[in-house]
Amino acid sequence: MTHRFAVKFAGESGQGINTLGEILAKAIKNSGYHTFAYREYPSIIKGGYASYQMDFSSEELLASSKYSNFLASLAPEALSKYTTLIAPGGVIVHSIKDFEFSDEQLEYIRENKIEVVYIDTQKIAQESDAPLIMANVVILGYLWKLLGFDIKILEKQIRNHFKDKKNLDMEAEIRCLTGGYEFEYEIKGKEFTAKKRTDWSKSKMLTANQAIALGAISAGCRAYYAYPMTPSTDILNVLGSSYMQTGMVVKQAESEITAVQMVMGSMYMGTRAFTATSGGGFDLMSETLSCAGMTETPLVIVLGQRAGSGTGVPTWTGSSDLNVALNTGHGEFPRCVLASSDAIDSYELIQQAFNISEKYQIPVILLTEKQNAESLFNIKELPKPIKIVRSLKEGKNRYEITESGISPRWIPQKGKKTYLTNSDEHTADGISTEDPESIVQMAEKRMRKLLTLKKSIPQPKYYGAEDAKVVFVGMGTTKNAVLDAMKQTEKEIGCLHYEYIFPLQCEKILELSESKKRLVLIENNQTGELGELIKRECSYEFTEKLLKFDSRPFFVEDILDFLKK
Amino acid sequence: MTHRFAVKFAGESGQGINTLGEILAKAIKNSGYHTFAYREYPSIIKGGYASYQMDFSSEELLASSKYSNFLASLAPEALSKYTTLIAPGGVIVHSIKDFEFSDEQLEYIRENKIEVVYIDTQKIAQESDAPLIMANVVILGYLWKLLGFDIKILEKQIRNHFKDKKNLDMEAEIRCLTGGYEFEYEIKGKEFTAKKRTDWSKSKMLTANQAIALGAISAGCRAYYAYPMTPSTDILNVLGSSYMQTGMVVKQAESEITAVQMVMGSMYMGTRAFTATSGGGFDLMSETLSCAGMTETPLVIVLGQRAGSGTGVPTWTGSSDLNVALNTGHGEFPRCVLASSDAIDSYELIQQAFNISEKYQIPVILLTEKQNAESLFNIKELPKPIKIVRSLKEGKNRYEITESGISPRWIPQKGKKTYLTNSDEHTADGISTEDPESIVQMAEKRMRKLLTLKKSIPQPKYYGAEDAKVVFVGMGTTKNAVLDAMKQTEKEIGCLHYEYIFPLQCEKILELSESKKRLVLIENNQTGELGELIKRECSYEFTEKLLKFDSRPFFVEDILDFLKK
Amino acid sequence: MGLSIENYNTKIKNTWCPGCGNFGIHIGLKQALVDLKISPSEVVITFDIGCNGNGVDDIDGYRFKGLHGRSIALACGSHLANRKMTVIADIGDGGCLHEGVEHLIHGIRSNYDITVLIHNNQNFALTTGQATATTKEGKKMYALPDGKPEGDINIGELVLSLNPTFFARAYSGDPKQLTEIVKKGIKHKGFSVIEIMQLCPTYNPQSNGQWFKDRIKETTPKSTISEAVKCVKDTESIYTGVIYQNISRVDFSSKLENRKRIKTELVQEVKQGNIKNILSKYQ
Amino acid sequence: MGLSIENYNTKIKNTWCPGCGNFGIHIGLKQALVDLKISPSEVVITFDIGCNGNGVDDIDGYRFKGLHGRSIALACGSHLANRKMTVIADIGDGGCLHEGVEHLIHGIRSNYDITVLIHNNQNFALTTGQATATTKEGKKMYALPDGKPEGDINIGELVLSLNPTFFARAYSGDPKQLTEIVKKGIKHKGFSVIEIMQLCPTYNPQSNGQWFKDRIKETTPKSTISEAVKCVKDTESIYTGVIYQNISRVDFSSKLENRKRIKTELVQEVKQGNIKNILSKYQ
Ligand SMILES: Cc1ncc(C[n+]2csc(CCOP(=O)(O)OP(=O)(O)O)c2C)c(N)n1
Ligand SMILES: Cc1ncc(C[n+]2csc(CCOP(=O)(O)OP(=O)(O)O)c2C)c(N)n1
Ligand code: SF4
Ligand code: SF4
Ligand SMILES: [Mg+2]
Ligand SMILES: [Mg+2]
Repeated sequence: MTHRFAVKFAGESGQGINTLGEILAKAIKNSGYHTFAYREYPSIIKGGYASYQMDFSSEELLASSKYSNFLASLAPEALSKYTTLIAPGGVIVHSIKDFEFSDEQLEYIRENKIEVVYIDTQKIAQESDAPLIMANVVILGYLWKLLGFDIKILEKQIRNHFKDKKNLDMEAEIRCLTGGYEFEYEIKGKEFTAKKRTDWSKSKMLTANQAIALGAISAGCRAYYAYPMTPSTDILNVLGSSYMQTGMVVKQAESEITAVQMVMGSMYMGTRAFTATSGGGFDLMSETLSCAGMTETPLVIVLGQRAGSGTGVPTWTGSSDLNVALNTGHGEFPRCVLASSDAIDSYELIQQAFNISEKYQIPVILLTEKQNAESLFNIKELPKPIKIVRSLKEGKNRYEITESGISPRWIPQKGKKTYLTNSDEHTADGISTEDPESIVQMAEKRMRKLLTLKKSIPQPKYYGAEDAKVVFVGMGTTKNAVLDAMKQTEKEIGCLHYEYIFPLQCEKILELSESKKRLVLIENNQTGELGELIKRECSYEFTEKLLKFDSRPFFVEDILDFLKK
Repeated sequence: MTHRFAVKFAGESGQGINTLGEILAKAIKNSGYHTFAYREYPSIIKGGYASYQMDFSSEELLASSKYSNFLASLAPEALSKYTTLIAPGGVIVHSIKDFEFSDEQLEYIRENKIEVVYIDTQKIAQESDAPLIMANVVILGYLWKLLGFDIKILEKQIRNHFKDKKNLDMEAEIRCLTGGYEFEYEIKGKEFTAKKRTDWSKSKMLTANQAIALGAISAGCRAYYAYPMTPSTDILNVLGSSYMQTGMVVKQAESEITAVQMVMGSMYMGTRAFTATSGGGFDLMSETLSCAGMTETPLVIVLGQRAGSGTGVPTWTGSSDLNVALNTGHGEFPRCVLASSDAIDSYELIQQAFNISEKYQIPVILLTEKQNAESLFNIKELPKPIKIVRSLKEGKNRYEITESGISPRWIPQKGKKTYLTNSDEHTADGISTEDPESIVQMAEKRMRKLLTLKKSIPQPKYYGAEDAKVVFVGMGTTKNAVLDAMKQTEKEIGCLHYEYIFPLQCEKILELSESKKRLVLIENNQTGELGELIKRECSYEFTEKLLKFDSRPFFVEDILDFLKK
Repeated sequence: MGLSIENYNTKIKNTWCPGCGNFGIHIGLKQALVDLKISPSEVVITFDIGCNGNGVDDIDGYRFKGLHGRSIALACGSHLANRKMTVIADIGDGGCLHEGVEHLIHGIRSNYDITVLIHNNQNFALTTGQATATTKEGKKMYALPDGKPEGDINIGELVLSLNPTFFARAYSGDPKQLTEIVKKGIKHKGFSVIEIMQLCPTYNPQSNGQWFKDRIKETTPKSTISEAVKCVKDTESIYTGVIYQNISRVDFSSKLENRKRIKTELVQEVKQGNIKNILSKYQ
Repeated sequence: MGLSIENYNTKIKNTWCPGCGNFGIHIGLKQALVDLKISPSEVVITFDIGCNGNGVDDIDGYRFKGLHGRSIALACGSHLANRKMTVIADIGDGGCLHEGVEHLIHGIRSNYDITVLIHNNQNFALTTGQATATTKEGKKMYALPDGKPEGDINIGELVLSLNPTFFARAYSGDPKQLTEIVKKGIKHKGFSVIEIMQLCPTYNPQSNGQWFKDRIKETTPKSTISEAVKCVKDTESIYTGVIYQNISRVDFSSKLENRKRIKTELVQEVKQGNIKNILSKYQ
């Protein structure tokens, strides 16, 4: 069983939890351990409770454990919230003067033999004659000491991170770090001494949002139009801040409707463009999705799911927008739905989305979730970029009726044949029609694209032992907790993981359903939306479902506990 | 077998086909025959081809026959379009000077022994010293003669229809009518002599749009907010032009988003309000639908479906927006979907929609189609209004967790307890929450409303012989063609008709599926969306499907032809 | 009655950053309602999504936190249902000028009798500081390393171009003046637009207290729209106070012929309507 | 090249009512393109949904008939993808001021180099004559037996309140003048808004040829926005011609620092991008 360790760095929104958390994660990675880092934060700018938890090990890790070994907290609310989520034998380090644990928390600490260390970070900052606002770095130093890691690695990471920050007294920061590292409260035996990965410091840590932005650049995408909305906002940031190197047009639009219309306009003209949003913004894009379906104009939308309907739980995770991705946009037209789970498939699937969207001239929706959009995945390398396939072709009629359903598409260009792209139903030449036969012919032609597309859709990937008795079936980030759980249990478990959600391939599911294996649907929503799709497409109905919809992701323990039942 | 007859009055948009067609339909009704009238018109203001077809009989009629017995045409394009849709032994009457039929049309006329009568309506108008623009009424008079009906009935209808029209020379109109009636070209033996219904002139003829507007008034609805969109625009007209009698606030909003937000605001405050739109407008309302779901605010939306995605075929029919009605709006929340088929159930279901929406505090979507929204149904009387049930109740917490899932809802009022209605996930007091247990508790509470609602949802209605071998299963206007077909065939056919679509009742379907009967799914769309819902909810999969998606409704012949196969 | 600010305070911990202008806006708003002797159960406040919307925990009354950009439309529907309630639409500069600008424009055109408070902190704050139409052109913001490449929208100019009946400017740093302005807005029988220059130390530190103090000048209502336009176009100083008011135009619901003789509100009229005479048309 | 109006005519039967102003608008537009020696394959026209949108069958070029209210947003995305093409957004008064007013407003703010033709026939014509914001207040229209109960929007005032770089008014009854105005709009390097007073004999018979003839007066460009505002606010006469132009402000894409040294268009740049140096940030 893999030895894994989890450190949670917590405090209030506005205390630099995000920045210091990222630094800590990368420093742990650079210390030779595969690291996964998961953020929790409130839907406010200052206050509430926020945290960054690093799970690390010699082996690959893709999910968080529910209970962390160390908890370092800069603020009272975070400390009380997370105390009862510490593993037995864990350590609490906090910097809150005369903090009082509740009875229930004290009881938990006692029962689980948790050590509590109070560290007056402000005093140490003063002693290291550094400004008080740098006090939070002190606790990082002490944590590093507990872990028994090389302080130079963390120091290097801090210097690297703030190297472009003007008017920052770097040496004062380092003095605080060392102050914490040398804090005299010795706790032995908590070091993490698993085998280090060789030259793992060259490995990368990036979120699905960042991987999608990079994948779009690899796919030759030249424009990004978006309206900010958690959890997809950071894609605007990555593409905006790198716009000088890429030359991309990065435009914050005045609404989601404007953003997706500008994407459709740019794709219609023959460049590559996309947008990203969350559930509420995607609802506003649905009419345009239907228009792209009817006009067979390529369209790529990233739907970063978050918990709940309405405004919901804006900064927490969930995967309850599959039905919307599959069905939104009035009328019947072909679409493709993909779902990524980590950084690697996010990087690849956005490129596939562009190729599919241009080849089949259909809207493609790539589903992500707050859980992968905003978590740091540790990867050795990004895979090689996927060959750009544009499938541009001149022809007689832009909407020629063909067997494959794909009509010739050439981009508007001086000297080329003009054509009419028409959101009214139309004949091969694009002219509006009300003639029944033409309407049926064109509707059937468009739908044939789904059959053609399905031929090139890969089967879901099977992970785990062939002879596994229990096979979890899911999409998105659920695979990550299952794969991590495989390394923490003797039990033989398998995971059938869908990246290509629609059109849906059924062979593997039906094969497994005939075997004696226990198939368990695993979804981060309340109604088992993927299960409904599988029932519809493959006539297989799950008898066992592991559904979680409390706005938290699946933790490794959730899988292990389920297996125990 | 019922003896039915069909007269099609056709011409160009802008030639008064709609007005004269309605007059003709009501005059036929007043002549003692049950009449169904169906409009076809182009998505332009002038030109193209338009028609109004009246099917009438001594028995009840709810659908059109594909082939009309008479065709009267004022314009060339309509004449050529509809010539090959005339029943054998039919009559063409037209007023197009030296019109030339194509060879194919001439061949059809010859083969089917169709009489062609050219009538110089302008000459007759001049002879009756009436202005040329009244020429179109001449053809009505001649048609009436062919039918052998009492001219006084048609005259009365014309006088009644234009009684409030200022500066109209009524006597000139009547002289044109009589001129046509006395047109010397005698055709005997085409009269319609079926048994007349006694005092049928008191019966009503109204569209589903009009019935919905009346039903809303009966349901105590006090505000209507809408953005014009075919085929629902006429609801704005009915409520706007009767606003003095009803005292309703009727407001044309600047967009569908504004319209549905104003409905949610008015329902939140405790009055009754609704909006109506078509597919594209409904897409724009989806984010608000999700907000109403999360905040448990009553909401009623009429979705007047039309053919196609995008702008589609705007003035033609289809029923391909069920998936959107069931799934639009991100996240998971309970909703109710109803679908009306004619004037009676439209009048009733809008009242049910208000009661369900207020009782269960959920969004309710009432689906109509261009086919019932804009066709004239002949009914003896509107049923008695349904008792208004508001389910208002004071309580401690507006979002109290209850077994039934229904929390107390009292309307904002001076002196009453204030409360917070919050589109963020919230606890019983409405305050935003990020706490996992509260999130699960509230999500489960909301969904329990579906179970409670399902208990009061009626089973689908079964029409036709108990021992029918073939049973059509459908929703919306498909029932009308099946019921009419029952009267035209010896074969025993049944129809299982759903008005309450979601939550879906399965008992009857499962019962029928166990019987030896051939179950045939009948839908006016391409992918059999109701069939997919039945598969999902009842685990029953149709092997036979009659799907029509050419933007035309099911004609009686479509059912009869299917039965012959 | 003994109404006081206390009646409007809630027990919920506030979540704004220290020094945020939203504190001042709520103090001013609560005082206005207290001065007008309006109790919480007579007030309906619709909230947008943003830091302004997180104010929903901070003030009592019937509150509806709806969707981003839609609080004005939600308020209009609420108002028409029950004109006895004081209806206030609270919205950020992002929600008001970007996502939901159509509602501001047509709200002015229809002249519904509600009060709109625009928290103009010159950025999308809650989504961590993106530029809005009121962010100065050229200013470096989120994902704009070389500054905002587009022009700005002057809220006053936009509003005044639509023949409004009430436009005022207030400042979150001057709750007293804000109270007086909000009182006039509420008493105004029509669509009252109040642009509130709001401090946002986190994402708009440049426009701090001093910055505003140097620029804010109180002014008096202008008699014509063109004078009011001159006043709002001034780039040196920021004029606050009621800048334009037209009391000659009647509010929307008073213009409805069919409501003129009806004394009740829509919320009191949900009874089975008579369709007999309308039905006769369909014979 | 020998470009002529013929090159822009199509074989498709036109569907407008006899006497509709759309005929004049298309004649003027085609002539403008011919005069500028722009061939159909160099033109992209986005159409809205309405009678104006049904013009898609009447003129050649790369045409995209999209959704109601969205032709401006569609045109902006098309323009940025290939600035070598002449991009025109065609839209009705309903689509432009109601469903899609946000696109007009932010198009002006961003100053994209496209030309917007607003067919102002003062009603929603294709849905059979409902009132729009440009229908006179009080006028009886569809479902408004006692007249429109709301105020109007003066397109000129709204546009001029947003610091536009080009606003002109034309008249469908004067295709010659329309041609000259459209040519100036297309040559203008920025967001050119052209409001075209359009005859609609079917639903707006009152504003017929004579009505316009009595009111239309040609004018010359004003040097300041406030003068231009005075000109458009005039209720007696309808001033036509280029009313305001500002050539000092650069169009959106020319302001983009990262595009200044790039000669190609986005449509020519779809090649695998280099992420090596960006990726280093994630180590
Ligand atoms: C449809 C939709 N799009 C985007 C968002 C994300 N969002 C939440 S708050 C916010 C910005 C708010 O800015 P502003 O309206 O100025 O309010 P402030 O935070 O500055 O008070 C955005 C874009 C959303 N909630 N809904
Ligand atoms: C989302 C949506 N809402 C409503 C409609 C219905 N619709 C079609 S044309 C039209 C009015 C067009 O008026 P305008 O934009 O002024 O153009 P005109 O017909 O006057 O040329 C409307 C409301 C639609 N097609 N899409
Ligand atoms: S980010 Fe700005 S607006 Fe938001 S709470 Fe902080 S100071 Fe106030
Ligand atoms: S209704 Fe008006 S705008 Fe439409 S085609 Fe006829 S005249 Fe032209
Ligand atoms: Mg803001
Ligand atoms: Mg118009």
